[in-house]
Amino acid sequence: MENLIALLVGVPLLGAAVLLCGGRRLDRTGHWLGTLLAAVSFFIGLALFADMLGKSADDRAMHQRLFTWIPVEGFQADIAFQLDQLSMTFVLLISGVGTLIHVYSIGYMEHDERRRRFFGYLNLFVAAMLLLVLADNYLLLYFGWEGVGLASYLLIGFWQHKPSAATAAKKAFLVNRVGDMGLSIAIMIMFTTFGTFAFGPVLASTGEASQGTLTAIGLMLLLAACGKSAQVPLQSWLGDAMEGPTPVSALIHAATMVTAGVYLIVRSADIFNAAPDAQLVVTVVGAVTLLFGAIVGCAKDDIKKALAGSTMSQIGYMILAAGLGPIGYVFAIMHLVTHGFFKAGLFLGAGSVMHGMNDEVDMRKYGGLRKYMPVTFVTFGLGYLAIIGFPGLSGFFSKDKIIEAAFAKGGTEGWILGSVTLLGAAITAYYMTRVMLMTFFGEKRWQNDENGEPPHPHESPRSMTIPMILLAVGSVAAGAYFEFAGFVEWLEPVTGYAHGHPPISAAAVTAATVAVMVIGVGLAYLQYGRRPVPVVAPRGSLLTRAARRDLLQDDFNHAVFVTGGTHVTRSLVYVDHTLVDGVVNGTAAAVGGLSGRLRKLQNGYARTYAVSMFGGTAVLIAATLLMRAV
Amino acid sequence: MSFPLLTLTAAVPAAGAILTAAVPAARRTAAKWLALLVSLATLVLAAVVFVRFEPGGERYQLTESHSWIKDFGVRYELGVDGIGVALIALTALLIPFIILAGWHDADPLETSSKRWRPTQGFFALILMVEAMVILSFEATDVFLFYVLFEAMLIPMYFLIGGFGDRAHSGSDENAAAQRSYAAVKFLLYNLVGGLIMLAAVIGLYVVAGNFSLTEIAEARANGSLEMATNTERLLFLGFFFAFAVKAPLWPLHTWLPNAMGEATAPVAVLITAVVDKVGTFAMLRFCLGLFPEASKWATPAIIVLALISIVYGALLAVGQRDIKRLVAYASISHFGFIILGIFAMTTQGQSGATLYMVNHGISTAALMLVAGFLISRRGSRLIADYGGVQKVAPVLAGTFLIGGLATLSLPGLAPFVSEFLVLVGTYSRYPVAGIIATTGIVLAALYVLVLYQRTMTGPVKEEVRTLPDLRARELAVVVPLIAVLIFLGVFPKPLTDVVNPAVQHTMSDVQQKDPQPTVPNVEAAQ
Amino acid sequence: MNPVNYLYLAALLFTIGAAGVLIRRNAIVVFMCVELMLNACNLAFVTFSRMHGNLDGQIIAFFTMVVAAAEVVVGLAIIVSVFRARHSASVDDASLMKL
Amino acid sequence: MSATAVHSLWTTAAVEPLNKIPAPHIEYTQLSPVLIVIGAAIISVLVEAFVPRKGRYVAQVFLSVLALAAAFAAVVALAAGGYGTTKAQIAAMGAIAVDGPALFLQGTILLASIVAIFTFAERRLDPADHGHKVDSFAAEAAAVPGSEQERAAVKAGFTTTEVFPLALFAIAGMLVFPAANDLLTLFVALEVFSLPLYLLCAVARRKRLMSQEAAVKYFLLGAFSSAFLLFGIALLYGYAGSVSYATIARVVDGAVVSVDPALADTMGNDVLLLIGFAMVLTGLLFKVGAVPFHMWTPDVYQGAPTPVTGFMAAATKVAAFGALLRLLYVVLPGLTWDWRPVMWGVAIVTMLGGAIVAITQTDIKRLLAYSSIAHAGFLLAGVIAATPSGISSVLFYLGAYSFVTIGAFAVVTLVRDAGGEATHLSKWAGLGRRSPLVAAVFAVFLLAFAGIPLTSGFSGKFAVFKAAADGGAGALVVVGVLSSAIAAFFYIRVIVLMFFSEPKADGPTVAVPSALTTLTITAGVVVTLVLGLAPQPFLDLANQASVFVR
Repeated sequence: MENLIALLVGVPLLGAAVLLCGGRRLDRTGHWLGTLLAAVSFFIGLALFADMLGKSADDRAMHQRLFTWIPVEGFQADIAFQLDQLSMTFVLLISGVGTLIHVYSIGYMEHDERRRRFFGYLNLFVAAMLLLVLADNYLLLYFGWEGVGLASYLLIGFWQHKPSAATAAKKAFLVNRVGDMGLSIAIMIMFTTFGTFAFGPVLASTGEASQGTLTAIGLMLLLAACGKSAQVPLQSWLGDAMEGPTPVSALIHAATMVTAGVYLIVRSADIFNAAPDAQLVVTVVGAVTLLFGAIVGCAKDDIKKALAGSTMSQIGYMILAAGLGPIGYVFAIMHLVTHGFFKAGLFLGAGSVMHGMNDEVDMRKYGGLRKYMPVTFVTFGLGYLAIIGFPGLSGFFSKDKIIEAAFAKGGTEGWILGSVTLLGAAITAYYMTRVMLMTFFGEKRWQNDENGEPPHPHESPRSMTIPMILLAVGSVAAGAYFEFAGFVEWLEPVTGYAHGHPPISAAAVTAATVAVMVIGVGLAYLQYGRRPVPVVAPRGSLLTRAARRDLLQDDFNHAVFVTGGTHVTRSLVYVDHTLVDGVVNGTAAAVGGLSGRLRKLQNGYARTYAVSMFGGTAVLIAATLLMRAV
Repeated sequence: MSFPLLTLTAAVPAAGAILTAAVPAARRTAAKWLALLVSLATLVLAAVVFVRFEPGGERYQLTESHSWIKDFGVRYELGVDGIGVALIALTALLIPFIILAGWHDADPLETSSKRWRPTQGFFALILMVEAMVILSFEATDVFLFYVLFEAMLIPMYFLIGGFGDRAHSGSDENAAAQRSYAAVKFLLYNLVGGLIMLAAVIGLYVVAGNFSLTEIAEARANGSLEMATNTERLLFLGFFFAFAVKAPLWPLHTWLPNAMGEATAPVAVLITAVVDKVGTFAMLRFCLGLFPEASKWATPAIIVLALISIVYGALLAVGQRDIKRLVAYASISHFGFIILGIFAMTTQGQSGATLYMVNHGISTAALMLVAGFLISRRGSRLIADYGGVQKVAPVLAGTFLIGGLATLSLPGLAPFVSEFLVLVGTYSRYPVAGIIATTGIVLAALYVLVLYQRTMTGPVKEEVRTLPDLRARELAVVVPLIAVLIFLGVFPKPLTDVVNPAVQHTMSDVQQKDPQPTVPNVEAAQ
Repeated sequence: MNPVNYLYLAALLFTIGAAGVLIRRNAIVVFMCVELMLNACNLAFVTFSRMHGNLDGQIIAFFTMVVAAAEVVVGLAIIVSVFRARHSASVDDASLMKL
Repeated sequence: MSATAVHSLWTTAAVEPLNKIPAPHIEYTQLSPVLIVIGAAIISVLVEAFVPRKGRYVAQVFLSVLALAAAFAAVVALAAGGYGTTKAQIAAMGAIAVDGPALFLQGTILLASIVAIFTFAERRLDPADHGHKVDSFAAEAAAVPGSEQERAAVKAGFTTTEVFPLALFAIAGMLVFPAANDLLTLFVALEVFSLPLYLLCAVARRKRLMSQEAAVKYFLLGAFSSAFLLFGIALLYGYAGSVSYATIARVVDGAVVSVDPALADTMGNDVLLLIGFAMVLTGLLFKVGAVPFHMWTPDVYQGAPTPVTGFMAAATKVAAFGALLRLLYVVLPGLTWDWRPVMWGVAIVTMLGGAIVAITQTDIKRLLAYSSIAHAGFLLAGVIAATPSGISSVLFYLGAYSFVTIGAFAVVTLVRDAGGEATHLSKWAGLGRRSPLVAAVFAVFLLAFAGIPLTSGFSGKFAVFKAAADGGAGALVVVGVLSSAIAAFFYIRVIVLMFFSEPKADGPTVAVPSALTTLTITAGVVVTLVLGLAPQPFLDLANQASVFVR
């Protein structure tokens, strides 16, 4: 059974290879092939899942070792896989949602002449992402880690002819590279500390390493996580990443890739458990990001950017939970999965809306769409309810648990984190309601497209609606299912679990959650439900304007890194030319000048030559005598 | 004295060079094919060497030794260790592609006279360089190595100065002037380095009495050859200077951008991917092998210079407007990594450095040759003159991207393996240096992606609208290189098996042990 | 008297000759100064020969004269041909080649 | 008073009764090379006198080549007969030493001269004048340039076949110079080869004014220097009471001390010794062309007929260095600690001076002149080593260098335009495009000059520097390395000019030479490459020849 693990990665990888090298002759069938292969790996995943359920909770982990990747004295990097409950969860999420989005893309990319390549990239992504979660050592994980980075780069920049897309892609890759730096440094520290970087030995022997080392490793891993999961301070790329086709935003920048950071932290649980300082930083980053994302989400008029902000915020929840240690890990993952469902659903919904509105993204130019695209409306609505944590829906369960855990952290920290999460919940409710209202309710604010055509919204084709429906089902049921099917017990052997005891009763927390949710919805209704929404965005408060610009984060980056960097490189180019090169050329010139001057001595007059001879002789004599004298 | 395989590997291209040069002016194409066949034959021989070499065996294998100039204590001594084998393989592998890529680079212009035979000369010179480079990887006699180290400058010089890139901005005279400036700069830099090395070589003779690498190393090991600390340091510096110019190491690097900018793309590849490797190779074999103490003494300074090269080269690459100069500065950054790995004096570092030499050779070849194809189409080296190429020539753009990704050492492609080894090896001895070096990977991403974005993406520029995509010949150049990159990225074992023992020898030369993990490793496997 | 004085004289003559070479422009005069230097040498030879009491020095003096004579032949030939070509015997005029 | 002192027969005669004059016995076999050449010279004078104009050229060329070949054969025979090593001895009553260095250098000089004579005899390069084939020498050297007389001479197809006897005399002198074993012979030999050279410089066919000017400068300065030499000899004679090397050496070592109070302030007076030594050195360094006695070199090299320049540059250097070696190693070994520092200085300024000034030259012949100065510096570095390996390295270097030089100048004779040889560098632009072969050959010579490995230049340079370093002159090696780096620059410049710059429209043409010059150039290339690739046999030869007889 273990030997199937490699296939999980191999099948989609094969698909990518075939589709990318296949050439035009695959244009017809390419997308089907891609979808098929994604599905295949999903079913393999299911098979393994079934097999895993068959075993007792403690020996569910499977391993498969292919070959030694980098054999160097004292440095063994294997291509080897490890499939335990944690990986399993991800495998199912990735391949499952992945397959759905493949299906969705068939319709969505129908009119794009480079659809084959798009599917090739999607397969590549699935393969890389699976490699990331299946690796049994940090270096192989790094392989997958950068692999998804590449896929995301290619997909964000899929419409390369749009400069904005190309820039966004580049930005995403670069910011991620900063994170990757963290990961590679973490691996180096591990290697020098433990002499290996395989999960097993490293995590087993954390006890023997010094506090400082572990903290260092933890922080470096966090840096990596921030890069991939768009956490403050490396979150800036996610918003721009929405330049990519919507299925990409749904799969990579909502459901799966951006959650890799959470995976990394949970996977390294032992390290963090032994490094409280690192954990604290993790929670802080999570808390900050969840507010940051939420605030940004409130201000955006671009529907995808609003959702992107929400994604940031939700991942903030997960990171925060992961930072809480054993009381949080499980719920981090749980929220991750449910979020995977509803956020993917929301994005697909948004995509379908844009599809109907000739790719208009500005929500202020929507309005009253619910009658024109009922399916989209319903599925989107369910996703909406799920994310704001409407009781009974998936988001309710997962988020509620995180809030509890946050309080359970104990002490002032607990209170602070808890209230932050609550506040986050309120804002979430607010901005999601805002999206909902601006898009589907109120009167039409449609604008004609550039060639004067008025949009005529229509329901999307089957290939698009079916995935939406399935995801909607997921977003409704997943939470409850996990709650009652025992998600905690499922993951516990891997991540460990400690029941947290919040200072106030769980019931109270739940009540509070619902309350703030209602408040958020209410506020949004007052602002966007009652009065008409202006087509042109009002200037808005200082905060709003800042939030529209991602709270000036980009401006900061631009001012410091882009402009500053340009100056540095410019001046270095100058230095290289004038100084480094100048010194050499200067010497050459000096010798040349000397030559020119000496040359003048050769003035053609025999008597001058005689003088030099005479002088020379005199010097010779003097020198010889002098030698004897001294 | 067994069959002189090593001599043959160098003799074949040398003979081929002479034959190619002798082809009459009219039969240009014949000369090209001849050169290609010869280079392929050399590749076969190199493969034989690779196979015949037993990783577990003697340090130097397939040795040959004949008296040459006994007055100077010079012998014609050949022998390869794993590092040499790897680099010979690299050279023999790249040359056919270089020839193929430069197929039309030296076709004579209508104006030139009938007796002027540039094409024959071009390919003959390339083969001559190959012969000398291969022989210098085989030489175990310091003098023999020095002779080749210097002699190979001459054909390189004619390649750079005689066959410039036809795509240039400004008038022809201007271009010719710049070209000969670049060629002269190349020659003088390396000649000065070489001459300083000559002084050291002579000094070595005075001290040691002969030039045999093995004998001297042995004598040093068993203490029969004492070297005064200062003498050793001076000699080391003499050697290292020459190699640092060739490598090139900051601040001796400025000849490289000019040379690579003005030369045709294949020649640029020849410079950076093949010839410059002789410098780093020599650091590993001669600096560390002959002067271990001095090497250790100089390590801190060299590490610093290497770090500067890494960051500085990358930053300048970002600041370039000329595609080929950008690649040149990128190479400077990479050579920084190689030197860093060599002088980190850890197994991982040095294995990494050796792999890095090979991988950098292949990746740069891929990137530079594709860039060359692009440039030859549009007739300009300026990044600003391109845009949206991926729309009109997707395959070209794709291969270019892969080359770029290799350059920024993406996992799955060969350079990642070596770069990571170098980083780990460095970190385990010099953590700070390791961390500073890691910034290089971010900068690498920056210059590669900026280059790709500016040239390949965005709206299609008017001038590039008509560019054709890669032709069969060009695909034949690029595809195999990419294949090798991927293969070595996923399965570098064949290479590491050969390299590891050699690195162990070098480590014992400098009497260095790897730093042990602070936490004793609990059973490696679970 | 002490033969050493002849040496001083020889040295003096030699210096005068050298100075002449350095100062005078006319090729003929310059050449004559060289001859003067040669003769200074002869004087030195003869003196030393006397002091050492062997005849080597005197013999050498004869050789020197012969050589000097030969030099005159060659030298005058060259100088005269130059003079005929340029109508000037100044060494400074003959400076086509410089730098 | 020493028995082996030169011409002691005269001095003894003064005191001995007349009836027992021992006949001086001359070892004719050992001296045969010199005698052959001198004989040939005299015959060729007679040829000038009696053979009708028509036949002279052929007769002269035939005669000189034959004589030189015969002389070379004689040298080889002597060397084979062991006269270079075991049977090395001092011949002609102590006047001439026949030993390894002498034979080696004589052999080198003779070979160089043969190829040089070929270039003398070249008559294909210049376009035929009034239907007469002409060489690079004036129709009638005596005629005033541009005069009616000259035109008549040209019409009549006169040629200056006197160059052959002159050359032969010069060669004879050069053969004696490095073998001279007493200061008088040294002086006479010097004059014997100098005077013909002065004349040879004056007889160029083109640019006659420059040629004559070169002759004047060379003559005046040469005479000036030989005056210094002679005075130095006088002082040394005064110091040692003899001019024979052996005696002087012994006095220097203090083996002989005079008892005669009359000599108290001369005999063994070190001031005399040192000043005398310095002045003799002046004379030799002048011929070698070392800074600051070099200033004649560029002008003379430029003005003289190019074949003569090549001949001078090669043969004169060999002879002069031979004499220098013998003087320093045989006469003044006891003085090493006095002359070494001085020579250090000279060597350094020569290497650097030659290299630096050469950078800005614009005339190919002047360029080569300065390069020859720089090379003199390198050779001096080897001389200073003061070890047998130093001697052998210098011998080897001289052999290698002379062929490169003659070859290079021979190539210069090929590149011509309306005004004769086109020696201005700008004219050489793009030569590589127009005639790749010639350019390539010249490039080989330039690379050899620059000391690039696999050429004789490198082997020689390495040998010399190695010897210097062995002899403890490491600093000299460093300076030498630096100056060769500088020197490399201008050799490279010429190569750039020939290959990388576009040919000029009014550029010079490359004349197709006859077999003679072709032979010369080929010889140059072959020697350059052979000595670069497999120098060992020749190094062995030089080693065997590196012992002076005392």
